[in-house]
Amino acid sequence: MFKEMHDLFRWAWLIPALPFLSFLLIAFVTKRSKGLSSTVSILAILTALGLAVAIGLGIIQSGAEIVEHPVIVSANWLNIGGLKINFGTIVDPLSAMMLFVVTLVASMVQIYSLGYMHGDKGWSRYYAYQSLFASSMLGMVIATNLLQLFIFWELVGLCSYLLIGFWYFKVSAREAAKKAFITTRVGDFGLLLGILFLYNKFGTLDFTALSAALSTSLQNVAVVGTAGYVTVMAFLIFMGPMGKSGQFPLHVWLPDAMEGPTPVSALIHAATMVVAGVYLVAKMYFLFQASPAALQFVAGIGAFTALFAATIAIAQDDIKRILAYSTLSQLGYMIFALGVGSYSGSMFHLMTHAFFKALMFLGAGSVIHAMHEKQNIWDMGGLWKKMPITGWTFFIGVLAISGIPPFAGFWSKDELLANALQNGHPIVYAVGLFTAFLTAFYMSRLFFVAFMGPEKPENHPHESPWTMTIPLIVLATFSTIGGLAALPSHNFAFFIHFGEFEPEGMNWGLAGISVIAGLLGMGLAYYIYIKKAISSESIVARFPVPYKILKNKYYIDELYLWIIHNIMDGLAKVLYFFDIYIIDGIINGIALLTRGSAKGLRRMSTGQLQTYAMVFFFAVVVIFMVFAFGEGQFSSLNPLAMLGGVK
Amino acid sequence: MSALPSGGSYLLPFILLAPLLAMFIIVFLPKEETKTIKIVAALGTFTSMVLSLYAFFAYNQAAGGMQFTLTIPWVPDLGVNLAFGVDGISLPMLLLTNLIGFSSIYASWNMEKRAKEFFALLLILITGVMGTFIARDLFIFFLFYEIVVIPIYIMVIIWGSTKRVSKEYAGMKLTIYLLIGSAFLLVGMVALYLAAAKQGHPTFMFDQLAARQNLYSAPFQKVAFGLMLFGFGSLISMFPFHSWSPDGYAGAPTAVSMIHAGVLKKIGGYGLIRLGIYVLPIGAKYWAPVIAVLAIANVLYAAFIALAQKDLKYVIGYSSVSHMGYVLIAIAALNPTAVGGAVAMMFAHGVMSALFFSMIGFIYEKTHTRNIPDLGGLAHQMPRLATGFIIAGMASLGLPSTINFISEFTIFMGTIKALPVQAILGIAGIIFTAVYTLRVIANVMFGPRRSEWDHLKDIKGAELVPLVVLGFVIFATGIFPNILFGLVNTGVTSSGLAKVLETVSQAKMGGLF
Amino acid sequence: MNLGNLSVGLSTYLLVGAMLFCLGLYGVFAKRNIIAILMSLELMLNAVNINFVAFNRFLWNQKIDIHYILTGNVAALFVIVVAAAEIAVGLALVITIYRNRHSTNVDEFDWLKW
Amino acid sequence: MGTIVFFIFAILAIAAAWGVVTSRNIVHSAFYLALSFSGVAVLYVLMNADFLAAVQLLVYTGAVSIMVVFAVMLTLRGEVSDSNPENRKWGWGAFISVLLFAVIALVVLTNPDWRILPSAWTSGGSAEDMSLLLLSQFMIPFEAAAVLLTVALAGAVILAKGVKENK
Repeated sequence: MFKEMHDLFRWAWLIPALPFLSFLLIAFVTKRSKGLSSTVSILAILTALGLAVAIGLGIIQSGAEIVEHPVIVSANWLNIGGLKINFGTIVDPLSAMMLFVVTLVASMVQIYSLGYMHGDKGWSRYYAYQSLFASSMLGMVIATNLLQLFIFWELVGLCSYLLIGFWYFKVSAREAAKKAFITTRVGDFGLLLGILFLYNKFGTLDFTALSAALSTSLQNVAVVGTAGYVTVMAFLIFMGPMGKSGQFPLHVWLPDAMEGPTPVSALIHAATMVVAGVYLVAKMYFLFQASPAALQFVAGIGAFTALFAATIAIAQDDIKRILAYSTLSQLGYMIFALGVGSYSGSMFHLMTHAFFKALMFLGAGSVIHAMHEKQNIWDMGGLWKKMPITGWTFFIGVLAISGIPPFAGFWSKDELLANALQNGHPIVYAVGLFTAFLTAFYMSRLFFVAFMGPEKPENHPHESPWTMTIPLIVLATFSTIGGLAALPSHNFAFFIHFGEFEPEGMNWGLAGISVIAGLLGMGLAYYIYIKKAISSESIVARFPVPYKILKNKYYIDELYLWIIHNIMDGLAKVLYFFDIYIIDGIINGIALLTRGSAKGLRRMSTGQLQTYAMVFFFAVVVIFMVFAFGEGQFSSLNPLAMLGGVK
Repeated sequence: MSALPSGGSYLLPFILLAPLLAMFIIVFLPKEETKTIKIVAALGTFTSMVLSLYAFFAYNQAAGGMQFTLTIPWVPDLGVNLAFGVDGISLPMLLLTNLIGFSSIYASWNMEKRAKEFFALLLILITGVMGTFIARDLFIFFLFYEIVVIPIYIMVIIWGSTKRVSKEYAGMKLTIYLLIGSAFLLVGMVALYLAAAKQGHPTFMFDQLAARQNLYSAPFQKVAFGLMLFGFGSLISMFPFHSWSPDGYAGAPTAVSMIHAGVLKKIGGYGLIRLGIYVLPIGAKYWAPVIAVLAIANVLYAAFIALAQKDLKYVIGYSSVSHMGYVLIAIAALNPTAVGGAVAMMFAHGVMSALFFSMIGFIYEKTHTRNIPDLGGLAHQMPRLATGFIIAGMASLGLPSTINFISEFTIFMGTIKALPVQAILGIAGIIFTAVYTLRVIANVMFGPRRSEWDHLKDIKGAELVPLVVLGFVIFATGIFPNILFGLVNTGVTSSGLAKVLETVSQAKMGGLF
Repeated sequence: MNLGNLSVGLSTYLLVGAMLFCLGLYGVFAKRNIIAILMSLELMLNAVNINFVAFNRFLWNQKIDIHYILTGNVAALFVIVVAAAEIAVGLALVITIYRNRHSTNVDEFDWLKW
Repeated sequence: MGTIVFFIFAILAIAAAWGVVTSRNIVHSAFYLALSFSGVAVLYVLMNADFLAAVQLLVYTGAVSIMVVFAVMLTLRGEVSDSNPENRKWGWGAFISVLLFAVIALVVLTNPDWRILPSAWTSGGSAEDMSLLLLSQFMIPFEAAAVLLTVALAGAVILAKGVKENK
């Protein structure tokens, strides 16, 4: 059984290759024909989805064997001066799960875009980028070594840059794209350093080999300082995820990234690319595991980001920005889950979050489409009746993210919160629980205001075309049932776990608490925004300062801008000044000196040939005398000797 | 082909002479026939490019060492030989020269002002640069290097453009820097020659000079390497000697900027490896800490200054200074990985900067300005040009799938062992590179449509050649790096360089710091 | 003519040559008239010729062979030839300069100064 | 006998050369020059270079001196008695010349080893020997000298005649 599956798994490279092929086709062949471009792209991603499903089924059938023995195929890619890097594919439950999630969301988003991007001038370009993104993301997922992962990691960053700036004529989009790239680049700096240090220490970048090398080196007590080294490397590696997955303080780019087309936000900035950081931490978990300090740090950053982003989300008015901060907050969940040792919980949440957050972004896109590019939730209202499919699916998303059973978010969030408490991190648990309450509150606020609020007469919303609603329905289905993967005996955690597998039952008591927190949040929102029992304006009026801080996202963007504009650009100007006035000044000074001394020496050229001849002969005599008397020996006056002849 | 019965391959002389032949044909063409002149120039460089591609793939990597060699005694009494040959280090450089040479002809396709003289000089320039890379004899190396200086000066003065500094100033600065550098080089070269002639027949051959290392005392090596460091360092725009680079590029016409930034600068790095590390390893070891510090200054200082620039060419000029810092730090690391990375980086940066300069050349040609605030939204009118510009930008900031990433990565990999602190600072440079590159892309290409540029036509036909050729090379070698690295690897390992580096690393001697 | 057994040695001839040469040199340095300078030049050439011939005459040569023994004389002959050419061209130049400047005074010629 | 002849003519040549450079009359200078040339010719004879002596007389005393005199006549302006003055820097010139002479004399007089022939050879120096040498060993320089003379002649003619502006 496993043998036949094995053959199937060897074909995993096709999954990223197909979208890449489609990218090339669109870029060089079909770019003039809009219909062909989208067809090619969607066909490629659907085929990839089919393959991913086949691999997923194969994994489920292989059972425990594949967990122990991932299928790795690799070939030499780079070889220089003792540095050997392979490229390959790894198929194990984790990568298979990611393959499935990415291909599913990507194909849904591409189908959805048929409707959403209708009539856009850059249609072919859009689909080319989409294909390139899918290809890079999938390539990253099945990477066998850190460098390969890093390469695709950067490529998804490029796609993100291109897609955020897709409407390049919008200044805001242009700036957001730039910001996204540069901010993640700061994280990548650390990641790259971490990779280099790892290679330097262990001589390999292969995940499996690295893990083995690390454990041997840790067991070897004689090697002093490994633990400290490991901590440093874990911190450096974690900088990458901080950038990519928008963890504080590198989170600033993600909300701005909403300037891209909404399907792009759904795919890249909610479901797939931003979880790459989480995925990386999971992949490198053996490293983090070896360093309690690093794990503590990861948990702390994750928990802080979760809470921090959730508080900002409460005060935002733009539908996409609320979702963006919600994404940040949920990423924080995943990160702190890894920090507290809930490996499978984090991965589980990654999957369910991909479903429901993509769903909600696409729902938001549908709303924005209907509202003719209005994004402020206070401009909306009464959409529930006009857009039933969007409304229902969005509602499912809200329930899922709020952790209401039996929707997907409940299972995953519960698992990781329970693990946090069980593994002895009560503070993280408390923060997570409170954030769950906040999440339920701001999501319900969004839903109640936009869908349930009073209708606005100036709007004429209408349900979106079927190309947009079908993906919504598909994703809503997965958001509903996706959590059930936690139930069977060979459940999610059986396949995806770290270390020894210990089956654990649901802790219904803790689950009840988090459900209550979610329901409380929804109830509060209901009271404020539907019942109007407490007016939201009065709250704002009572707490103007906190509201202003939240509204302005704790002024972090302003702080960064100030640093960039004053310190970095200021330093640049100072150095430029130094360059053109000091360094060039010295150069020009030397030139001037030369010119000046030449002016002086010029007097010596009288133009009188006789003077020249006199100087010439005088020099001859002097040189002659130097030769003759220089060494103080009269006998060296022998002319033959002087001319270099025999003595 | 590699072993003709007469005991030498004529492939390299053919590669060298093809542009020269084209130059002679151009000399005899009437000057009104600009179209014919351009076609002849393109044909000449095309022949060279195809032949060097052939050499690139026909090179026997298993055998390694110098191949396609040809040695003709020239001045036997002085030990000067017309000796040609390529190995894994010089062959990529030769190919690079030809790729850029070919593209530069097309990048100046719209040149109408004194086209005949322009293309004749350009071909001389290309020939000269090529000659430095295929020479196996120090004297010939130096000879070709001096040949290069003359056309550059004339071309900057006649076809250059005056912006922050006048083109006369730029040309003068460029030339004087190159000549001062070469003067120091000459002193070092003669000293080396005399030291090597103490035993056996006097020689200028690189391998002979390297083989006679036991003749060079440690103090001599230190002084000689210092001289060469000054000479080659000012050529590769090492930190305090870099200021010719931005001004020179800004003043020079597109083709000269391309060749200068693309390959001419690389002679500095090539020389430091071929002559510095190879022949004077102890000197290299002694100076390495200094080089490393200056290299970091290059990377960060120039990257910061690039942030403050308003002129497109200045941005790229400073960026190239910054990137050369990586080559220098790799040389300072003195290990095979880093040196291989340095060679690859020179190749990668050459292709990238040539593409950048050709795109900027088209922008300037069409809009008559290079001032970044005056430009904007050009992606609307010129999507293809924007594509080329973005490709170059992405290569510049070291995006994976471009050869630049792999080179940078290899360099970092090699340096982090030897010089961790400098390497970390150098890697920090990638952030600032990203900042200025993306700023330029955003401000020039993106943003709202500007009606004053509506009349511009996108690049088409012959103008596309640089984009296609150089873009293809960037991605082909970036996705399949072994095409390039296999060769570089042979150059570093089989040529004995690796062995030299190993001995150097074991040598117990303190550096300057 | 055979004046074979002479007691005048090489040094004497060289001193005569040196004296002529230095007189010529003084003439080149000190005279204003360009023709006088040319004449002084001829004196110097003569001094050189004396040296050539004297060395040829007195110095021991390894190969006692007519072809080598007379090399100095041949050199002197060539000097005379070149001197003749020089004086011809030189005087022609003088005349040309005189025609243009109406002067043979080198103090007035400072065209080398630019 | 030879010694006496030598000193007479050596002193004559040097004295005449002194006259050349000190005379303030350019015409006198020219005549002194011819005298000096003749003195040198005798020295050649003393050194067994008969043929050279003949050439010296013919070319220098005969041709060159006459040409110089012609040139003097063509360019003479003003008072002939003050036609050949010294310039202001003549003192410096004298100093350098004397210095040079001192140095050379020092070398010549102090040099212990000139490798002089044990016994001076007597034959050779005739026109026949010279011609043999010129037409075998030094054939190419000889021809080159011939070309040089021709070119110099043509050049002198062109220079002296002056190039007409072709208008």
